[in-house]
Amino acid sequence: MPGQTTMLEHAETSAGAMLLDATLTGVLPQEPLAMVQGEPLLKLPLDLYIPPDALEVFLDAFEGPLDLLLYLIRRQNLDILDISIAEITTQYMDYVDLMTELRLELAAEYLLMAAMLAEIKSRMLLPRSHETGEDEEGDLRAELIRRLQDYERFRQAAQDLDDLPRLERDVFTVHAAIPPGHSQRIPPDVDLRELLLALQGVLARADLFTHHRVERESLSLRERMSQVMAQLQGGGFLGFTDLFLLEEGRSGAVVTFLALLELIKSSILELVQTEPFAPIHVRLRESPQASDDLARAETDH
Amino acid sequence: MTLPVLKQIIEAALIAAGDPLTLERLLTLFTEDERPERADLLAAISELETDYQTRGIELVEVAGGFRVQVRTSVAPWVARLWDERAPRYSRALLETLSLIAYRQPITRGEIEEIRGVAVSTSIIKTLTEREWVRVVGHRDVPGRPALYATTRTFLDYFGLRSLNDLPPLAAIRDPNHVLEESLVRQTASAMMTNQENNDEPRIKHH
Amino acid sequence: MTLPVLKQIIEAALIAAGDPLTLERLLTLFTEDERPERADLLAAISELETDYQTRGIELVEVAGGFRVQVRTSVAPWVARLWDERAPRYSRALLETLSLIAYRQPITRGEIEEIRGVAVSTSIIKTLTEREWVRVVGHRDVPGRPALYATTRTFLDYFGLRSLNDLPPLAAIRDPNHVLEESLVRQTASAMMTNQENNDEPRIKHH
Repeated sequence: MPGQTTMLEHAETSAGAMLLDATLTGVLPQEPLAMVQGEPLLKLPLDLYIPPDALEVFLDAFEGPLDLLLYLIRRQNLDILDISIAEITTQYMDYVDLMTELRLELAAEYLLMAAMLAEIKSRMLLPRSHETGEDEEGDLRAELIRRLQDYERFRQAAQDLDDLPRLERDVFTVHAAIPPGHSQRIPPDVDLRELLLALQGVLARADLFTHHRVERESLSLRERMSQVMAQLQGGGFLGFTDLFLLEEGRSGAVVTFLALLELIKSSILELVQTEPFAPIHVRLRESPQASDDLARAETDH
Repeated sequence: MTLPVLKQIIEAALIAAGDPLTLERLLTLFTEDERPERADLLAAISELETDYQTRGIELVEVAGGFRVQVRTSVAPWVARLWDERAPRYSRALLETLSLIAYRQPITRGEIEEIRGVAVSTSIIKTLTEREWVRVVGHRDVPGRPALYATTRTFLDYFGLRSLNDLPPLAAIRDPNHVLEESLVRQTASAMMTNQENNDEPRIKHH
Repeated sequence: MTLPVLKQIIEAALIAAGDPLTLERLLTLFTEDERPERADLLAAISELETDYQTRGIELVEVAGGFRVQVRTSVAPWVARLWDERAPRYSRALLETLSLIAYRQPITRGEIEEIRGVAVSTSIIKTLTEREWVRVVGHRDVPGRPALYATTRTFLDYFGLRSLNDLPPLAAIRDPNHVLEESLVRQTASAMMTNQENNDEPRIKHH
C-alpha cells in the first residue's frame, strides 16, 4: 500500500505519538531529547512526571481506537493481516491503563474497543475443544481486521483529499470588474431584523457551552476600540492625549480610556514612554522585528 | 451594437464571473439572433485554453462548468494579496467528508461505525454550511436517519469534474489470502478489483 | 519554489484582485530577494496592456492603481451574467456579520469559537467587498490574525448613527424579548436625535 509510509510518518510526527513511545518504553527514537552538559539525553527518566494535559494532547492526536490500533501496528512495522491480537491487546491495554491511572476521561469508544480485544484474547486462551469456539474467535479477529482495513483506507482517502489542490488554499478564482456605467451585480438586501435574529440564534447556541459565553459590553466601547485602531492603522505612534477629544466631554473620555485599556489587555496596542513623565505614545503592537526597531530607537534617544 | 469577437465575450464572462459557468449559462448572454452554436462556443473555449498556456491564469473544467483561475505555479505569490490564511480542516472533518464522498448516500451512524468514533455535530454543520454536503433523503429504518451526499460545490472546490475524479480508494485485501495464498492468489486479486469497483461512487452529478 | 515569469505573477494578481493594485502593493507580493525593480514591474504592466488589445479584458490605470476589467466593448454581454437578482445571504454570513458588529474588533478564530463552526474565506470576502467590514489591525499572538470591525458604510446601510443604536446584547439574548419592539424604539430614537447629536463621540473615520 503506497500510503503506509506517510501514515506512519504522520503518527510519528504527532506530539502524542512521540509521547506514547516515551511513556511505554521510556526511550525516544533517535532524536536526543535535550543536551545535558554537552551530552545528548536520549532516555527519559522512567519516573518522569507527565503532566495530564500533555496526555490530553496525546489523546487528541488520535481519531479514536481504530486510529490508535493502526498506530500501534505500524509502529512495529506489521502488516494488518499479520497482527498478533495478544500483542496488540497488551499494548492497547497499557495505554488504556495509563489513562485510567491518570484519571483522564477516556471516551467510551476506547473502552468498548478494550472490551472487544479482551474478548478475542480470552477466547484464544480457551482450550480449542469445540470447533465452533475456534470459529468464533477467528470471526472476531477477521472482523477486527476488516474494520481496521476499512478505516485505514478512508484515513488515507482523507489525506488524499486534503492533498488535492483546492480553492482558498491552492487555487484562486478571478474577479475582473465591469467598467463603470454597465449594470453591476446587485448584492442582496439585508434587513436589520434578519441580522439580529441571526445573532439571537448564534447566542442561543453559544450559551449551551458556558465557556463560550459572550460577555456583555457596551457597544460604544467596542465601536471606540475599532476607531482607535483605525487611527493607528498607518503603523506610527500617536500621542496618548491626542486620542481624547475635548468636545466629547467626560463620557467620551471614559469610553476612549476603557477602549485603550481593553486593546492593551488584548495585546493589540502598546503604550510607549521613553522616560518617566515623558509623553506617552500609543501604537499597534507589531511583530518582534518591529519591537526590536523600537528598542533600538529608544536607546538611541 | 455590433457583436464583438465571440472569444472576447466568453473570456470576459469567465474572468468576471469567478465561479464556473456552464455552456448553457454562457449561451444566455446572447440574444436569440446573436446566439452562437455550441460547437463555436466550445471552439472558443478551447482556443482560450491554449492562449492561456503562457499566461498567469488557466482555464479548467470542473463539475459546475468552465472556470478561469490563477495558474497554480503563480498562486503562492497571488495568495499574498490576502490577509487571511485558508481555513485548515481537521482529520476528523476530512475523514467524515471522504466517507460521504466515497460511500454516499451515507448516514451519520454509518460514518461513525467505520471511523469507530462519534462524529461531532459541528463537523456536519461545517460541511453543510460550506455546501459541500447535503441531506438527500432518509434511510427507511427506525429513527429515519438523514442520508448525506456531496454537492457540486464540493466538486468545484476541490477542482473535480465528477466523483470519478476522486483519488482511487486503496484496495481491501482479503484476510484469508494469507492462509490460502498458494491456492487462490489469482482469484483473490480478481475479487479485490471487483470489490474496488463496487466501492466506486455511483451518484451522477449534473 | 522557482520564481515564475514576472508578467505571469502580475497578470494573475491583477485579475484575481478585482480591485486596483498600486505598484507598492504589487511589490509586497515578493520577498526581499525576489523583488523586481519598479522599472521591470512597469515594463511587465505595459506588456500586459499591449497583450490585452485583442482580448476581452483590458488593463487600465485608475486612481487606486492598476486594474484589469472587462473590455468596454463586451461589457453589455458580460453584464447579463447578473441579470438575475443575487441570492439571499446565508445564515452563516449574517451570524458572522452580527458577531463582528457586537464583538469588534474580533478575529476569525474568535468568531469560529463562538459559532462552533469554521467561517469560510468567501464570507469574509463578501463582507469586505460590500465594505461592511474591514481589517483594523492584527492581534499580537502567533499567526497575527486579522481583527475585523464594522465600517461607516455598515452603519449607513442599516440606518444607524452609531453602534449604540443597536439593541443591547442582553435584550437580544433574552428569549422572551420581542425583537421587533426594541428595534422600532431604537430606530425611532436614532431618527429623533439625529439632528442634535452633540454628545455623540466624533472621532474621525479614515
